[in-house]
Amino acid sequence: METVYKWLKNLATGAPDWALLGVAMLVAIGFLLAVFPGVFAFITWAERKGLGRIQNRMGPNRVGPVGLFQPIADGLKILTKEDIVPRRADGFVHFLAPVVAVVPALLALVVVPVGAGLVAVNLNIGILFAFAVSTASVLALFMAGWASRNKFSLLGAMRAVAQVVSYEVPTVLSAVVVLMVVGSLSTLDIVESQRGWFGWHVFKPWGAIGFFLFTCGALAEAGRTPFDIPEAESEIVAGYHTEYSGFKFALFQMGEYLASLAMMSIGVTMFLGGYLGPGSGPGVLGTLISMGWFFAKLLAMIAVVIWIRGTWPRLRVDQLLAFAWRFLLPLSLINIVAAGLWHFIPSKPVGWGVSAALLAASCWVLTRLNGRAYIEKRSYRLTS
Amino acid sequence: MNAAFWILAAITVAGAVLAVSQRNLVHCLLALVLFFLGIAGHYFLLRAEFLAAVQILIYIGAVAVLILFAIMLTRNVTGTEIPREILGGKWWTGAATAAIIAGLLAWAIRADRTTATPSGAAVLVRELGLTLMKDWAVPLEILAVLLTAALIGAVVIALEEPPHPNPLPRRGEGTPRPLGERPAAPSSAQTGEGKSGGAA
Amino acid sequence: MSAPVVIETQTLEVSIGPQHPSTHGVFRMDVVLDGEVVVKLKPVMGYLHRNHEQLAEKMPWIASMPYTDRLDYFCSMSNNWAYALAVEKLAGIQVPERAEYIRVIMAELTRLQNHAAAVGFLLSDCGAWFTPVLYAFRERERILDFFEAVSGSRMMCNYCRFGGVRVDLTEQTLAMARGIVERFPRFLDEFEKLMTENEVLMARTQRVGILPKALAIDASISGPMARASGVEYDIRKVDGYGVYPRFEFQVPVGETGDVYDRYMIRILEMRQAVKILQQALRDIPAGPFQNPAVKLRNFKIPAGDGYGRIESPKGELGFYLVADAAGKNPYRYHVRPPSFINLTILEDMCLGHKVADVVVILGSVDIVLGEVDR
Amino acid sequence: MSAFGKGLLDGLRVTAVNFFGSYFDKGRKERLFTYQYPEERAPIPENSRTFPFLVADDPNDPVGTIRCTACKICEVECPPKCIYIVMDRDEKGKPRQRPKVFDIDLSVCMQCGICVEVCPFESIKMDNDYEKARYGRFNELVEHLPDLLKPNAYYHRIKPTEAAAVDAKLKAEAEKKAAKAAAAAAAKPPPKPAV
Repeated sequence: METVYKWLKNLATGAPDWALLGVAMLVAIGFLLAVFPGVFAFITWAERKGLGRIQNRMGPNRVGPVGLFQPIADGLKILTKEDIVPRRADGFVHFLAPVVAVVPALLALVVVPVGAGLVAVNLNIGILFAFAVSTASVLALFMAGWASRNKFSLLGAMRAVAQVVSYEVPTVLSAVVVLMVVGSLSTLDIVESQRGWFGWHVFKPWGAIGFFLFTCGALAEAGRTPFDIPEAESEIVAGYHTEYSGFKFALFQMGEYLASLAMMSIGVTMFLGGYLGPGSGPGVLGTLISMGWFFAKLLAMIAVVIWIRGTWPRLRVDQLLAFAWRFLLPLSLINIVAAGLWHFIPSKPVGWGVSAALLAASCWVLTRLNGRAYIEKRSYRLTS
Repeated sequence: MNAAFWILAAITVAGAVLAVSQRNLVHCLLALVLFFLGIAGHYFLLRAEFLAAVQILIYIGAVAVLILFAIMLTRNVTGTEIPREILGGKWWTGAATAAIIAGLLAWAIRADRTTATPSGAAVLVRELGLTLMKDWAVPLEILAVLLTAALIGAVVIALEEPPHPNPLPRRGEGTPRPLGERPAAPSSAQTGEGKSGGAA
Repeated sequence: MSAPVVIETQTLEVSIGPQHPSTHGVFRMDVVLDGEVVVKLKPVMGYLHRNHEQLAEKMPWIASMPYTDRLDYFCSMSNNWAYALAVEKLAGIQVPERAEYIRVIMAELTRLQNHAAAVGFLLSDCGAWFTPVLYAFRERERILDFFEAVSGSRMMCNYCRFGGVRVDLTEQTLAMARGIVERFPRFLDEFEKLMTENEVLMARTQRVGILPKALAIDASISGPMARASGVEYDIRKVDGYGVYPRFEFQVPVGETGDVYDRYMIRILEMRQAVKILQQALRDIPAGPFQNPAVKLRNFKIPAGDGYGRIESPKGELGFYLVADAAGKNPYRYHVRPPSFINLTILEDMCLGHKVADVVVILGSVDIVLGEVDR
Repeated sequence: MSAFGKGLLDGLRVTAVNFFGSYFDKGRKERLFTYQYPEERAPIPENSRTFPFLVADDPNDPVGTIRCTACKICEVECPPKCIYIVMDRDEKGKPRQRPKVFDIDLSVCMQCGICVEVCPFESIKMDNDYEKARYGRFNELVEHLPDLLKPNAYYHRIKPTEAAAVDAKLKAEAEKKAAKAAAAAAAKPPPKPAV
């Protein structure tokens, strides 16, 4: 917003300040509303196509070149669908839930810098704001599940609440590491701190573990495989949005995808250097390149998410929660210690080594403690 | 005192009133969330963005969800109408309490001589952190120890191995019947290493 | 630690099915849940009842053959064989050697495609988003193409006849079968790499839905389910019907009897089936493929009763037939459907587990509702 | 324990191989095994069967040269009883050895092919046309005699080997019949008919 504001000020000197500010605000909001739903439409296509190819299918290929217009066709179809509300549903809450699902996701995107200096609102508490609003999405899930008066929905809602609450903790703790080292909550500061050769936080031991923790948490909060139990289609039909159809269903889908986009964007910002990359910098060209870098990283993360969805089974509820409380949470606490060591040991190689060793050892211990409960080696007799 | 304040105030008050007047527990909760949001909006208005974010994170993300859990665990989840008797016609007691508290607060604000006007610039998180770490270090540490103890306790409870869900068969635990047509004995029972279990 | 606080909670009665993504057809489970834990489960069957047995008693013997295709519509070839075997036992019909080999080839190919699809669906129930199913279907497609080339139909084969089979295998179709058998181990390797050692899968399926050996025997569970529980029972070995005694193969047996064991037993059985197929395709003799003495029309059977059973991919599939003096149609016609009997044990396996486990356990039973409800 | 996660990574490798492999899938349907239906059709094997049809020898006079003699064997043997036959009779009520009505209810037919197997006159055969969708469930799905009649050339086109074998058999039978007739004409005791 500020970039647009400065740019407008140079362009139209003399115009009243509030008008410039208003225009800049509109441009920033319009950009968000145009780009991220666009990306959402694109990734629905990419997901279907990618899953198709993974599964030896073609994926959508009828509407437009290689099926690219499929999201438009889907949208049109879903808009013309009948909107069904169960008779005994709580009408108002049922109506409100999809809206509540979309808004926090969009709000979280507000603080993400998509290019050099391109952030809709540069809050000095950026990351905290993003986490804060994204927690509100759990309410939407619960509202939907509860208002539908469907037992599958209710089960889905319960699972969603339990899951989001559990994964909130390691996710935030994994972010704390970055905030600690950078010393700022502002997303722009966080990105700028990652300048330099291999400066991305993911290339540091605590960053790698933090990125892993954050990705797990993000997958869980966005309800993606292998943590997609709130809407596990083979178990509880469609979870909390079982009773939604038509546009409300589309809103849920959008909210869900936007939430995962928001989490991924924050992940890119915090660990993958955000918009940084060769060629990004000030000036129009540099800004465009930096945007390109940001979206390239975002899409790479989404590709991995799709890839995982096409490959792994999902965990069970108790295993999921156990994974959060017994593996991710201790690891994230240790990660904070490791980052502190890294930060305060003056000699970098020594700090590197110490924190890496600490993390590796704790990973090993934790997997050993946890893995045995569930997994055992089997052998089979072959008789004649 | 601008329009934003009045709108937010209206939302906050409406949320508060709805939260105590609704008869459906979940509706109450949602109204409460509205109220929290209104408060967060006020913090934003006062340029206390950090406080606003924390308000959302803790009150909506944690407290409301905690209440949700309570509702889901204790009450009839599918039909959460609470009977009117809980209010029991004693609403005026509550109203009187509210009035007294409001009066006390108003008096306190009027009597307060310190002029804590918003400074214009946002309160920097760094300053907040430094204040907490310097001036309030001891209470903070006590709190931290308390919370860490709680966290460790939670982890310990979670680490406790639940009994494996292995239901006992209800029908027959009897000895296996000999199968009539089975050949004399499995002649060459050999142990084949199945493709299994890399990790254990 | 102290005893956990018991909170009085409302149990939730959920009807899973008859329209549900993972009940494998129109099957319903009345599940009573305490939170997510199953405290009661009642299987409700019969949504696909088609009166198969009664219909068969009103029809000529041969006319039931196409209906047996529709019992377990994944394995019509072995259903055909079981019915033909029962009639042949009853009427004392000799089957030419080539026909026996053809039947073995068909039955083992059926086993391959059924097991591939079954483990695929099981993994899909675990939440692996259709990838294993579609890999399995890729191979199954080839087998079905082969069935179509031989019998004319992909699933409703209607292939066996009393005293033989309907159509001979030509050199061309035999080459097709050899191609499938050659490819299949590669698919199995890929599939195992995809899933067998997947930690998530192991966590999901190990020690879930345990069926103890004694209970498996008492409830007359058969097929891969019984073998996963450690029951060494395979009708191909026990009865030695057809030409199975000539082939060298082994029967995999599990120990724990949980879902993972059932999964692994199916995988290992596919490997053994490939072995049998290699031998059968190598040794198949020339000769007639149909006993010329058996007429198709006005087929009569001397009075008596007979029970023919085979090891179908799902378990012991048996046909009990009684012929009266007229002998024109069955006096009594009874099917012992493996998936129906394997399903009776569902509640015992599911109690105490989560909802998510119920669908996985159901998937591991490998039911086909056409057979359960008949 | 160092192997923890190996299975997960192996799985990812398999799916990645399949993902990229599907782009190098040359015509052999090695990975992308689906047919893009209206443009691309699966090859139909010769044995493939869908619904029955009636063979007529002369395409110009299908009703006159129909092989069916309205013997009603298929009607009796059909397991779901989807065939309905009325024999054609002339004005005096004398049977004409051909069907007046021959209906097959496609909604009942289960494509088993038993009618083909029992037919002694090689007159009913299995088609392999699978595009039989109709805009109705009742009368639209009943095929009458004109719909069912297809010339022998069509049979040869869809199932060349089978049709050739049938033709050879019919020819041999006709020759045998002719020989028998000739023999009968030569006033000899008739030999036992061959089965």
